[in-house]
This record gives sequence, structure tokens and C-alpha cells, in this order.
Amino acid sequence: MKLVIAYIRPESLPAVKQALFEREIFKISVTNALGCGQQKGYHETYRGADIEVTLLKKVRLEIAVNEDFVQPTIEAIIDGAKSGKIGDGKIFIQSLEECIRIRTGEKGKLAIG
Amino acid sequence: MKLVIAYIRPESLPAVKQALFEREIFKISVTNALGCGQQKGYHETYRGADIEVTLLKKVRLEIAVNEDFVQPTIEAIIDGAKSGKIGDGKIFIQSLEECIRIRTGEKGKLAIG
Amino acid sequence: MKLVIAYIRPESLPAVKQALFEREIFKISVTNALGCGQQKGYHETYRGADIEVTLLKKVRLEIAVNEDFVQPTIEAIIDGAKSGKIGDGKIFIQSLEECIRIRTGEKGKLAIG
Amino acid sequence: MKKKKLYIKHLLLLLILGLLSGNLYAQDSTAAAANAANDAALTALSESLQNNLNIVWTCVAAFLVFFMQAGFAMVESGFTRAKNTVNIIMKNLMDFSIGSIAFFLVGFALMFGTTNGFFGTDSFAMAGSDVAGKDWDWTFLIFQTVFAGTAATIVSGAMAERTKFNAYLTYSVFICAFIYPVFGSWAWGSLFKGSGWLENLGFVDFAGSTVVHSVGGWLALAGAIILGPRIGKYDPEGNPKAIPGHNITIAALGVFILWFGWFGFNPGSTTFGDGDIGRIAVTTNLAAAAGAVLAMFTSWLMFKKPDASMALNGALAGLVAITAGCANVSPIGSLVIGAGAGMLVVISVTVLDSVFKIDDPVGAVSVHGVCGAFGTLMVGLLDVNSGLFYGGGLQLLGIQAIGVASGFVWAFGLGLILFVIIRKTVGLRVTEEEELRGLDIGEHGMEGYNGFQIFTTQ
Amino acid sequence: MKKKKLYIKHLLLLLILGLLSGNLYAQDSTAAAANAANDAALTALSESLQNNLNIVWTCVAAFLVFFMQAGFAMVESGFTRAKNTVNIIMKNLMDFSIGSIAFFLVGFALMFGTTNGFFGTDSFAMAGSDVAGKDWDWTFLIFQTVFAGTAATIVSGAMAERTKFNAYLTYSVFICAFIYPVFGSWAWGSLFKGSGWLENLGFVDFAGSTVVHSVGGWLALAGAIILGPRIGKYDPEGNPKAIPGHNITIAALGVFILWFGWFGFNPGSTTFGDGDIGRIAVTTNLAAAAGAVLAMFTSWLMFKKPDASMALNGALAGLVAITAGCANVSPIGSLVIGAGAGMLVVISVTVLDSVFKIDDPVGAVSVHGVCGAFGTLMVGLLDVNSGLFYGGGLQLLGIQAIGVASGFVWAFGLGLILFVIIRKTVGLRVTEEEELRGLDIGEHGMEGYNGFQIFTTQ
Amino acid sequence: MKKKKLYIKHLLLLLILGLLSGNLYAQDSTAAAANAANDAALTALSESLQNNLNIVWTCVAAFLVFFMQAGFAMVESGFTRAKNTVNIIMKNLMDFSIGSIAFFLVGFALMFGTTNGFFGTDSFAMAGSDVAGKDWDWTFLIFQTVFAGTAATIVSGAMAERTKFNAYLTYSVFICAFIYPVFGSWAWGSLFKGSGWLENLGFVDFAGSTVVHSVGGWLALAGAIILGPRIGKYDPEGNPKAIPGHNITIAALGVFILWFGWFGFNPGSTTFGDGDIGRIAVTTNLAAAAGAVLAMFTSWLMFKKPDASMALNGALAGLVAITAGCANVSPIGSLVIGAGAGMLVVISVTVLDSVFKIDDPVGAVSVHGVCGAFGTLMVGLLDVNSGLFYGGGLQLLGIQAIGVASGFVWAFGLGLILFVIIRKTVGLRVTEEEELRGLDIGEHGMEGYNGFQIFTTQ
Ligand SMILES: Nc1ncnc2c1ncn2[C@@H]1O[C@H](COP(=O)(O)OP(=O)(O)O)[C@@H](O)[C@H]1O
Ligand SMILES: Nc1ncnc2c1ncn2[C@@H]1O[C@H](COP(=O)(O)OP(=O)(O)O)[C@@H](O)[C@H]1O
Ligand SMILES: Nc1ncnc2c1ncn2[C@@H]1O[C@H](COP(=O)(O)OP(=O)(O)O)[C@@H](O)[C@H]1O
Repeated sequence: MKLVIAYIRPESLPAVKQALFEREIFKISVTNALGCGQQKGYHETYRGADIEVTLLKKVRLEIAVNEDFVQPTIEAIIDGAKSGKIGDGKIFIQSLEECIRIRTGEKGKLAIG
Repeated sequence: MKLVIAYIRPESLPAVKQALFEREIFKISVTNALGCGQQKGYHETYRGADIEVTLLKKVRLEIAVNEDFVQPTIEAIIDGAKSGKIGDGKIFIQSLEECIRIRTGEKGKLAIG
Repeated sequence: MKLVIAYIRPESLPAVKQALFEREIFKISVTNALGCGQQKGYHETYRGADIEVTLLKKVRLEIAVNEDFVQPTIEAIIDGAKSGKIGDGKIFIQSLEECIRIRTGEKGKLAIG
Repeated sequence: MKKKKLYIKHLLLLLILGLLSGNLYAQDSTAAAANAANDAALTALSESLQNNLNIVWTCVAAFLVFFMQAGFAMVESGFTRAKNTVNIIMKNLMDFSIGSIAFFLVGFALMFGTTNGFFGTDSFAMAGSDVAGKDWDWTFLIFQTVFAGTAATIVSGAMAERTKFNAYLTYSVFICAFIYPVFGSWAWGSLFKGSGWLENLGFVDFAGSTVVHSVGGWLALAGAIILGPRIGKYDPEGNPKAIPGHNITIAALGVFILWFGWFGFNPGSTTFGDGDIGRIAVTTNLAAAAGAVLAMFTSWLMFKKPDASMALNGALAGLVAITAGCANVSPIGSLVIGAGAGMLVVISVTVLDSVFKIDDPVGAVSVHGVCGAFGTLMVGLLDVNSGLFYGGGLQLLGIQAIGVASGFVWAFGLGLILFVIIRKTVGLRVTEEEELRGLDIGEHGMEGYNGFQIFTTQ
Repeated sequence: MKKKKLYIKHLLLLLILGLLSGNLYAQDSTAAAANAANDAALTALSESLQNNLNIVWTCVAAFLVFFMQAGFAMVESGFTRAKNTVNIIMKNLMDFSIGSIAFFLVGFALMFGTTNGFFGTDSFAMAGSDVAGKDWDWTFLIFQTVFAGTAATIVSGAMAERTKFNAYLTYSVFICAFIYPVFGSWAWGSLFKGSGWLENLGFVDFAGSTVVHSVGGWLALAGAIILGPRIGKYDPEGNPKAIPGHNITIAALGVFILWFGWFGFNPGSTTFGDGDIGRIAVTTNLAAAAGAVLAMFTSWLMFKKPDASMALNGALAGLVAITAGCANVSPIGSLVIGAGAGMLVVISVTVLDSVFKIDDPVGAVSVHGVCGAFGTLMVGLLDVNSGLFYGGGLQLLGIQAIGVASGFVWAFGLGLILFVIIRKTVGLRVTEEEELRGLDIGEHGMEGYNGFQIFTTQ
Repeated sequence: MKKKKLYIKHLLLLLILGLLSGNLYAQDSTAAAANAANDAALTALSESLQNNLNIVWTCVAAFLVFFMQAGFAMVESGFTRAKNTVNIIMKNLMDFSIGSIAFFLVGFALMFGTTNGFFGTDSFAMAGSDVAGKDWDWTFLIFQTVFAGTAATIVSGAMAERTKFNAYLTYSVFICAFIYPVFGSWAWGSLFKGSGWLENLGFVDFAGSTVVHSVGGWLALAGAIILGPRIGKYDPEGNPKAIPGHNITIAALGVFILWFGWFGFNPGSTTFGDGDIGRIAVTTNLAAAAGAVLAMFTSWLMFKKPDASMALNGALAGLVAITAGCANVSPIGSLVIGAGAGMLVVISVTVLDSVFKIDDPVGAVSVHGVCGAFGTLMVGLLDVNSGLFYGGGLQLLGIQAIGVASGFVWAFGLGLILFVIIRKTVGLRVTEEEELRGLDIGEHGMEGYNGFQIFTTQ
């Protein structure tokens, strides 16, 4: 089992969700995050003083999947989130040792989906 | 050392915290999250138009524990979070390579608690 | 590749960011979190009734780095976040199996920076 | 819009006079008569102009009192949790809307119609008033409507975060159509066609510390008791837990709006445009100020920090308390009343919360019920004409006590009955599940702060 | 500040009279003449005092109407998303600011100057009024300015969350300087130096259901059509998706402020301080209340839950609808009009959204356009003097229909032309990227809720 | 409530007249005398009615000015960070509450009592005014109280986010009891029993650009200097960093409320109900509009985007600037003053921030101090009777400059002294730790937005 973490632009979340659904990945968790990456921040001004926004608003996805779903998940995320412009985001993959469904106590591969 | 990640219903956080405390697990981190799982979303209407809320509000727990605490942690979460209804949530377990207490520089098992 | 997760005091974020930049670590992700650790909560009162704030506001950092950057990252976080008082926070290190840059499809070490 | 017309009414008066006097002046001996006619013309003119001024003043005051609805909505929303915001807003909107209609159709008649000794019996839907005319009646109606609306809206705060919406709608009809008007007829009926036993006794409640606020407050008390506390308000040992409101800025705005509106409530109750209104504005303002200051210091002493929610409640407490005597006490007297109310409200909130275990999320019972009663009694001491401290003896104090007691018995008693009946019929409280998730989604299927990330752990 | 001076003006009048009469009284035969002089003095005094009262009343009413700007800003901000808040606030601030200046310089003249049959042609920048005097003119100007500002601000809500800021500024100039004043001159020109064909027909629009609200509403309709819906408002199959507003508390506050301000809008349109204002306040309040209640029940029936945003819109719908007939219908009539508007607004919002696929984020077209027209027509039925239901026949109804139709043709027609021209020149809509990220950062480089964590996925 | 009584006062007047005239008319030769009596009755009636109208008007205006407290609270809360919201709210509530009491007990006497040449010396706690009567005194007191409250509240914005709460309470007493009243006695003392050297010179400050706003603004400047900037406001090289406010919607609401309240502030300063108030409302409105528009365009030029916070400040700048001359300049003149203030405020904010490194979170010094001085001077140019541009020569300009300068010396000088003393005694600034975490928890033990997730990294 793997844990896929992805940081994407907020605007692309609907497209990513769509792409995941098409590949039958229905379970995801989303949090707001602030990110600092290649994408330069933008400048706001407020009352004439500068604000350098170096932490950009991003959305963090966390998706636990079985091995055979890793590739589709990555594809789906790229599909939905890639615009080719700096700031599209990153995908991180970690191994996941165990997964438990709280409701039933089911474990492992069964619990993930 | 393991890193336990759990997504639970917001309402059950107090009960989970209680259950963890009873097992002498005092250190946890909590974030808000939106989740998409087996639990069907609910429908809001706003001005007559439908909102399908497919991303449900969840709470994400992150708990770093030593091996001998993994089982109690899982038990505690299930204890506090299980209602038997869809949407109770999931627990994910990953291995954790290192843990450092910033204040003292202590590492590993010592640092976790 | 490693995934460094750190919980720090909100106030120390600017200093940590600075310390990371000095060590040429430019990419980080930040989320708000509530933490429960050694640091005791504080008491608010509201209309004469007590509120025990046991979940303290923390900031969670997630930084994916190549092996040779792990040590500098840890140093930088400690540098910026250590005040010596309870509540300074923790650093967790996990192994990271893969990293993909969505924009280009680059993988692994190349994608991280 | 109407064109600036030529004061037809006044001209007419003058014309009649002209005819009369032209006639009479022919004879020398009629000079005195002419003069009398002249005087009558002057009197008529004076009355007519002053009447117009009174109408303008009373209408403006009524609008200010209407605006207090916004104040109540903001205070109650700010002092409760984000997940119940839509619900509290809707309750505030609806109690005034339904209440306005109910008061027009029924309540006004019970309160101000020709009395059967217990309540009024005519003027339903303002029958008898000219629907195309310039009668004082309409100005009086709008002024009284917004007062009824104030009494109605007090309850929602004390019953917030757990009451079913349709139960609340049912309640709203009864208070504006029956509970408030009947009590009102006892104290204020003679302002129109009615007459009441309390006012005949000599009961002084100039703008309604008892008639409006205490009645609302005691109903709120009944409601909070029958409902029981919110989930999580008391721990298993029965110790109160704080459930902080979600928006202090909005609550503070609400208090400022209420303070602003009170300048219509108290000075407006003269329904007459003359120098009294300035004096009443002064006593009203000083009492509010003293209430805020003393509540702050009291909370500072009791809880180690100056509590904003208490200071805000303190201002309201001062306002409620001065309402009865605003025209009858001196400015110094108003400082005393305000200061007393400011201290009292902090103690009352704490005692209700910790000792009686009554969960009143916004402090409505303490502010309106307790401080309303306090203020009404204080008139017995501080009335500059007949108060105890001004040598007036105990008589007024006794009468005030009768008024306060009858208000409590009527409102609290009927409140208990009403809420028990509602609980048995439409049901009074939402399910535990709905309460935890918030009434906004449960009752209205929407959220108050879409897009905002709210710690969903409370 | 000015010292309490000695009513010089009135004294002067009396002095003249004194001189006259002193003279005349020497002879017995002049007694009647003296008396006449006396009467004249009384009349002058009465007019002068009533005039001062009218000025005070009209000014207070104007201030209340001004405050409606705050109400519109809050409603529109609350009913749209957090990422576009700064932008909608700026639009509301600027349409009134630019509009005030444009109306002073040009609009007032077109509306109230001596007419060429189509619009007024003099009084630009109030030429002819004494810049240091006490003329009625200035009171009339401030009252009319805030009305123009109301018409202008209606549009921003319907075009929210996607319109370029400079396009909106351009529009603001045109409505206050030209579109609104010209139509206004037809219905209300004779209130000052002008005269209009609609008022000459006998068209009844006391405070502007058509002149102000429908005109604003139809312009909003034109804008919303030319702009097209927001991204994400319709799915690929064309089904409407809800895009909930971000702050229902603030939206509700806005509605309360508007309701409050409407007590200046309707009763104030008498510009005369007498008993009519109380009666108009009653009809206004009852219609708003009925609108809120019926909209709530209608939404309850249609969507299974009582929708707060609909109930809030319902109150406004009732207010808009009663505006035309507030002085001419009975209180019962106002309940009928308010109730009708409350039902109508829910249906209209739903139909525009689902059937016509017109994206109006705050319901401005339904509230102001549709309910304004509805209310104007209802006068034809419910006018207590000449309405159909009161035996007045069909004539008034016909005239009202002509007024409504001409308002639609003028405002919607010119609106289409204006917005197309703006689209071709300065550009009307922001880029897709900017719309997704929010206009606050795109147009103003700042955020509305700094520090708040907002789910940035919507 | 008071029953509609029979205009007893007026009747009495008429009765006296009746007796007099009945007597005199017996003889033919007394006809003239009778007539004179008749005239006297008319005059008395006119004065009495106009006096009542003035009271109603001045009270309504006072209430509007009171409401500005809500506006200040919202503006200051909105323009600062979420973590300091409770604190700023409490400061706004308390400066008015404490200030009201201090002004009643002491301040009014210093300002309006019989003067010793430097300040007033009697009328403490309104001694001498009838505590049960209809005197003008009370209306005058409430009007002056809300003005004092306005001066007091200006300071909190400039000292926001770092001042200790008890230090601020101490300051509040001094400004309302001493600093403001003494300066006020120089310019406005003769409105009651006093008399002042500035007004005797011919200084024109109709509603208080200098007396209220500049005095408040210069005190704010002193406070901001003594306090020093907020942590993080300047980077190590001394470059200013923006610290954006947390709620632009609420700040905008505050500005609309202030604009609304200003219609009491300026036109109300006539304390007389006649045609002047309409004209003053026009100049006030146009100046505000021009201020908003020009500030927006100036910020657009300087920072590439139209800055909402600047546009909002611009409206206030226009209002502050027109306050001195609102009754004395023409509408076109008011446009000039407003536009100038709109540009000036943007420049002033930027210069204070970048050049002088004075950290004023809400721009209070620029809006009230700088634009107040600017507006006062402009009267010297644009007064339609004696301004330089109207051929009045340099005299008035010179007098205005003296007034402005004396205001600066008095308020800024005393401010420095006062804040240094406070720093040495109760302490002026919170600890660094508290400042970082927010004053809400540090000073009041509570949060403003419970449950909302706020990026706690700023
Ligand atoms: N090494 C990293 N560690 C943690 N988060 C990262 C890292 N690299 C990128 N991110 C996250 O991904 C987001 C997008 O990264 P960015 O470099 O802007 O994308 P791209 O390389 O496609 O332009 C960042 O804002 C940050 O939140
Ligand atoms: N595979 C997954 N990857 C990431 N998050 C998941 C996954 N499965 C479940 N979750 C999280 O757990 C929450 C609860 O899951 P759900 O399927 O509703 O629980 P249950 O299976 O007990 O009904 C989801 O809302 C989501 O946040
Ligand atoms: N075992 C753990 N699992 C998850 N989060 C933890 C753990 N230990 C600490 N944390 C996080 O780190 C924060 C700081 O921990 P704390 O014990 O207060 O630091 P210190 O030990 O330096 O005083 C906590 O608030 C919590 O968010």
C-alpha cells in the first residue's frame, strides 16, 4: 500500500477529482496548505506597502491506494493538475504499512477502497 | 517508531482524545480536512439550487508513537470514533525513521513522548 | 529522499523559513494544525466560564528533501524554532519513495528541488 | 412623491377664522370675540404643527427601534457558534416578520382596544382607523409594533443553538398576538383607547423595562429551562464549560446598534417632540456607559481579565435598567442605575450558569429579565418626584414591586405552559445529531460561512 | 456650530405685520384689514415652521436612504464568495461616490430641470440655487441624490464576481448622469421645475418601485445577460449549480439595514412632515414582513427546508413591491402586495436560474426588476381611491402597465446597448484565470479576509 | 410613555394673551396695544415650536453621531489583525463609555462653563440644569457628549495592536475630561455659557475639523510615536511591510456607518432645524464622494491597482476635511476640498509610513490630523463670504492657520506628555510575546473568531 500526497493549485481540484473518479479512485482527503516552491509568489500592495506573498495557497491531497492503483492515481493527478506553468505542484509517494477501517476493523488492502 | 494518521468525524474528536489519554497517549496533532470516502455526501440547497457536498468535513489526526504504543493508539481511535455508521473514518500507519524534539535535540524513542 | 514533517510555534515560522533559505532549501509546504504535547494549554475565560485550551495552535511544515539535505533541514528548523521553552515542537522524518513534478513529469531527486 | 403643497389644512383654519372675524369686527363690541377667535386659531395652529412634529419624531424613533432588530440578530449570532448562525438569523428575521403581522391583526387590539378590564377588545387590524388618512393612529401603531417586536426577539438568544425552527415560529405568534399585548394593556392601555390596572395603580415604566424587557426575559428563562442546556455545556460533574461565540466583532456591532436604537426606544416613548427627549437621551446614555464600565471592572475582578462579552452585556444591562425610569430619574440617578445593572448582570450570568445550571448562550435572561426588574424597582428609589431617596416614601417602591412581580408571574408562567405545549406538539428541541453538526445544515440546509475553514472540532 | 439665534425670519414677518396693523388700527373701519394682516402673519408663520419641519424630516429620510448603500454592500458581499469581497465593496462605494457627483453635475438637471418634453435642460450643478442660503432646493437635491444612488447600486449584485472594475465605473457614470434621470423626469419631473408625460397620464409610483427599482433591476438583467454566467454556475448539461455566499450574517445585516433605510425611502417620499408618514411606515413594514414570511414558506415547500437567503430576499421583495403604492393602498392591501412579492421572488429566482440560465448571484433582477414591476401593477388593483378592487375600473391598471412597460423598454434597451459598448471598448469581463482566483487579488491586489483560512477549492 | 397631552405650554401663552387683550380691547384706543400683544403671542408660539423642532433635530443628529462609534469600531477592527479584534472593540466601547461619564462630570464644564479665559469653571455634572425639566441644556449635553466621544475614539486606531488596555483606559479619561474640552472651550465655548479666544478671533470650524478631528489626530500621532511600530512592521533595513487588516467587509461597513453618522455631525451642528441642514448635507456628501474617488485614483496611479483601504480612507478624509467649512463653502467648493483630501490622505499615509516610519495601522493620523488641518485651512480660501478666492483677502486664512497651529501644539504637546507619563507609570506597551500571540488572549483571555481557522503565521 502506498500513501500518495500531492500539492496542487486550488483551481485544479475539481479537474483532479474528476480524473481520479474516472479511474475509480473515490477516496481522498483534502487540506488547505500554503506552499513555497519554484513558483514565485505575487505581490499584493496594501495601503502602499508591499506584501510579498511567498507562501502560495495550495491544496494538499492525501490518497491511500493499493499498489496497482499508484500509477492511475499519479496519472489522474497529472491529468487534472498539469497546466505546464510553474506552480502546478508535486506528488510524493510513501509506503504505507497498514490501513484500518474504523467502522469495521477491516485491515489492509480491503480497508483502503 | 510509527506515524499513525487517522481521519475521523469531527464530532468524535473529544471521545478519541479521551480514549488516547486513558492509554497515556498525550501527544497528538490535529488538522481540519475535507474527505471523500464511502460516506455519501449530503445535499445542501442554496437559493433553490443544489449543492452536492461530496467533500465532507473530517478531522485528521497525526500521532507519532513507539512500536509498543501502536496497538493502544489504534484501539483508542476505534474506541472513540466507531459508531458503526459509514463515515467513521480510517487509520493509516507508516513507519517513522526519526523523531527530534526541537527544544532539547533529543532523538528517537525518547523524543516521541 | 526523505519527508521531513515538523510542528513548530506559529510565531517561529518566519525565522525557520529564513534559516531554511540560508541553507538553500526553498520548497516547503505549510498547514495550520492544533497540537497537544508537553506544553500545557492555557486558560481562556469567557463569560466567567473556563475554557481549557488543550489543543494549541501550531504550524505543520512538510519538506521533501534529498538525503544530503536532511541534516541541513533539521538544523535550520531547530535554528529557527528553538526557544528552549516547552512547546518548541517536534521534527519527524520519514522515507519518501518517489517524488514527481506535475508540470514536467520529472521524477526523484530532480523533482524535489 | 408628494409635491410641496400649500398647507391646506392650516389655511382652512385661517379661512374659517377670517370669515368669523370679518363678520364680527363690523361691530366695535365684538372686538373681544374676534380676539378669542384669533386665539383659537393660534391654538389650532400650534396643535396642528406640534402634532406634525410629534409624528415626525415618533416615526423616527420607531425606525430606530426597528433597527434594534439588526442589533439583536448580530449580538445573538456573534455570541453563538458559527454552525448555528443561519438559524439564529432566521429566527430573528422571522419573529419580527410574523410578529408584525400578528400584532397588527390581533395584538394591538388586545393591548390598546377598549378594555374589558383584562385586555382590549376592539381595533382588530386597526378597524376604525382611516386607511387613507393622516391619523395619529398609524404612527402609534408602527411605534407599538416595533416594541412588540423587541419583546419577541429577546427569547431567541436564550434558546439558541438547540431549538427547532418551527417551534420557534409557533412561539413567535403567541408572544406578539397574546402574551405581550395582554400584559402591555395593563400598564400602557390608556395610551390609546384602553386602560389598565397597573397604570391605574401608578406603576411607572416609562419605556418598558418591565413591559418589554422583563416580559421577554422571563419568557426566555422559561424557554431555557424547558429546553435544557446545550450538549457540552456542562461536564459530567455539572461544571459549566464555556462555549465561546464565534464573532465578537459582530456581537459588538450589535451592541452599538442596540445602543443607537435605544435612543429611539427611550426618548421616543415621549411620542412628543420637546425638551424631555434631550434629557431622556442623557439618562439613557449615562446608564449604558456606566453599565459597560462597571460590568468590565466586575468581570476583571471576578475572572482576572476584562471580559469583552461581559462589558458588551453590561452596556445592554444599563440600557434595559434605565428604560423604566429614564424620564423620571436624574442623570446622577441614571449613573447609579446603570452601574448597578452592570455589576448585577455579571453576577447574574455567573449564578444562572454555575448555580442554577441554566444555559442562556447570550445572557438574555440576565440582561432583560433580571436587569429589567432591577431597573423598574430602582424607580421606586430614584424617581425625582416620589422616589424613596427623594422623600417620596415607600409607596412607589411598593407599586413598582407589584408591577415587577406581576410581569414575572404572567410571562414566566405562561412561558412554561407555552413551551411545554410546544414540546408536546411540534417538538421543541432538535436531535442530538443535528445539534452537534449545527442547526444551519439541519434546519436550513446551508452554512453561514461558506468557504471558511472552521475548526470542526467544537 | 450655530448659536440658537432668534428666529429672525419669523420676527421679521411679525414686524411687517406690526407696522401694517399699527397703522391701520388707528381707524375703526380698518379693523377687518388688520385682521386680514393678522391671518396672513399666521399663514406665513405656519408655512415657515412647517417648511422647517419638512426639511428636517426630508433630510432625516435622505440619511436613512443613504444608509441603504451600506445595506446593499453587505447583502451583495454576503451573498457572493469571499474571494470577491473587496471588489464588490469597492463597486458599492464607487457607484455611490461617482454617482453622487454625476447626479449633482448633470443628472439632477436632466431629471428636474425645465423639460424639453423628453428631459430637463437647466439647473446643471444646481445653477440657480443659492449656495449660501436655506432654500428647499438643497434638501431636495440630497434626497434625490440618494435615490439615484440606490438605482445605481442595484446592478452590481447581478454582475458580481466577474465584471471588470473599470467597466463598472464607466457604467456608474451613465446610469446616474443619464439613464435614471431621464426616466425619472417622465414620472417625477414636476416635483421641481420639470414635468413628465408619465405623471401627466396619472401614473402612480409614489416612491419608485418602477422609477428606481425596476429601472435598476432591468439594467441588472441586461448586464447579467451580456456578461454570461460565472464559471462553474452551470454544469456541462446546463444544470444550475449553487455557488453559496460566504457570509449569511453580513447579508442578513444588510437586509435589516435596507429595511431600516426603507423607512426613509417610502415615508420620506412625502417630503412633508405629517400623519401620512406613519401610515406609510405601516404599509411598508407589513409588506416587508409578509414578503419575508411568504418567501420562507414558499422556499420550504419548494426545497424542503426554509432557505435563509430566500427569506432575506423575500423581505426585500416585499419592500420593493410596496414602494409604488405605499401611500395609496391600505394596510391589508400592503399585506397582499408583500405576500405576493414574497412568493414571486422565489419563483422568479428559480426560473431565471434554471429556465433562462441567467446568473444573478444576489437575485437583484428578481427582487428589484420583477417585484418592482409587480408592485407597480398592484397599485392598479389596490389603490384605495381608484384601484380596480375598489371600484376604480381598469384605467389606473392600464396606466400602471404603460409605466412598467416603458421602464422596461428604456432601462433594458439602453442597458443592452451600454454594456455591449463597454464590452467592445474597456472590456466587460475579467479573464478566466482572474475569475477563478478571485477579483480581489486580480483587480485590487488584496484580500478581504487576511489571515482567515478559506477553503481555496471553490 | 407619555400621553398626547394638550400642548399646555402653548395654551398658557395664549391664555395670558387672551387675558391681556380681553382687557385692553374694551377701549378703542387700545387696539394697537392689543395687536402688539397678539404679535408677542405669535412670536412666543413660533419660538416655542421652532425650539421643539430644534430639539428633535439636534437629538436625532446626536444619535447619528453616537452611531459613529460603531463605525470607528468596525473600521479599526477591520483594518487590524484578527488576533487583536477583541481588544480594539473593547477600546472603542470603553473610550466612549468612560468618556461619556468623564465629559458629563468634568469635561462639559471645562468646555462650556463660564470661562476664566482659559477654560470653563462651572456647570460640573450639569449643576444648574433642571433634572426634571425640558431645558435645551440636556439636548446640548447629549450632542456635545457624542462629539467628545468622537475625538476620544480616533486615537485607538493609531495605537492599535500593541497598547496595553489599562493604559488606554487612563488615556480615555484625560482626553474627555481635559484635553478635548479645554481646546473646545477656545473655539466653541460661547455656544453655552463660555467664550473662547479662538472664536473671538473669527476662527471658522463649523463642525470640528480641527476641534474634534485634528485634536484626535494629533493625539494619535503622539501616541503612535511614543509607542513605536508594531513588530514586523519594518524590516531590518527599515522598509515598511504591509500588515493587512483582517476584514475589509467590516471596515467598509464602518466607513458607511461613519458617512451616515456624519450627516448628524455636520448638518446637526446647526442645532437648528431649517434649510441650512439640507445644504450642509449636500456639501458633506459631495466632499465624501470626491474624497473616495480621488483617493482611489491616486492609489491606482501610485500602486498600479485601486486600493480599497485607501478608497475607504479617502471617503473619511473628505468628510473630515469638509467638516470645518461645510456651512460656509459652496457645493463646488466642497468637491474641491473633498478631492484635495482624497489625494492628500494617500500621500500622507505613504509618507508617514515610509519616510517618518510612524506605524498607524488604520491611517488615523492622516485622515483626522492631516485632513482635518487641510480642511480647516481651505475654509480660508473657499468661504463664500470671506475666503481668499471669493475676494475676502488673507485675513480669514491667517486666522484659520492660527487655529490649526494652536490645535497641533495643544494636542500633540499634551499627547506626548500624557503618553510618556503613562509609559512611566502603568506602562504603555504589551510584551513582545503578547503582541505576537495577539492582545485578545493576552489582555482579555478570549478570541474574536472562535472556531475559525486563521493562518496563525502572521
Ligand atoms: N520539496 C518540497 N517539499 C514540500 N513541498 C513542496 C516541495 N516542492 C514543492 N512543494 C509544494 O508543491 C507546490 C508547488 O511547487 P512548485 O515548485 O511551485 O511547482 P512546479 O515545480 O511545478 O513549478 C509548492 O507550493 C509546495 O507547496
Ligand atoms: N484511501 C483513502 N485515502 C485517503 N483518505 C481516505 C481514504 N479512505 C478514507 N479516507 C478518509 O477517511 C474518511 C472516512 O472514510 P469513509 O470511507 O467515509 O469511512 P468508512 O469506510 O468507515 O465509511 C474520508 O472522508 C477520507 O477523508
Ligand atoms: N508524538 C507526537 N505525535 C504527533 N504530534 C506531536 C507529537 N509530539 C509532539 N507533537 C506536536 O508537536 C507540538 C509540540 O510538542 P511539545 O511536546 O509541546 O514540544 P516540546 O516537547 O518541545 O515542549 C505539539 O503541540 C504537537 O502538535
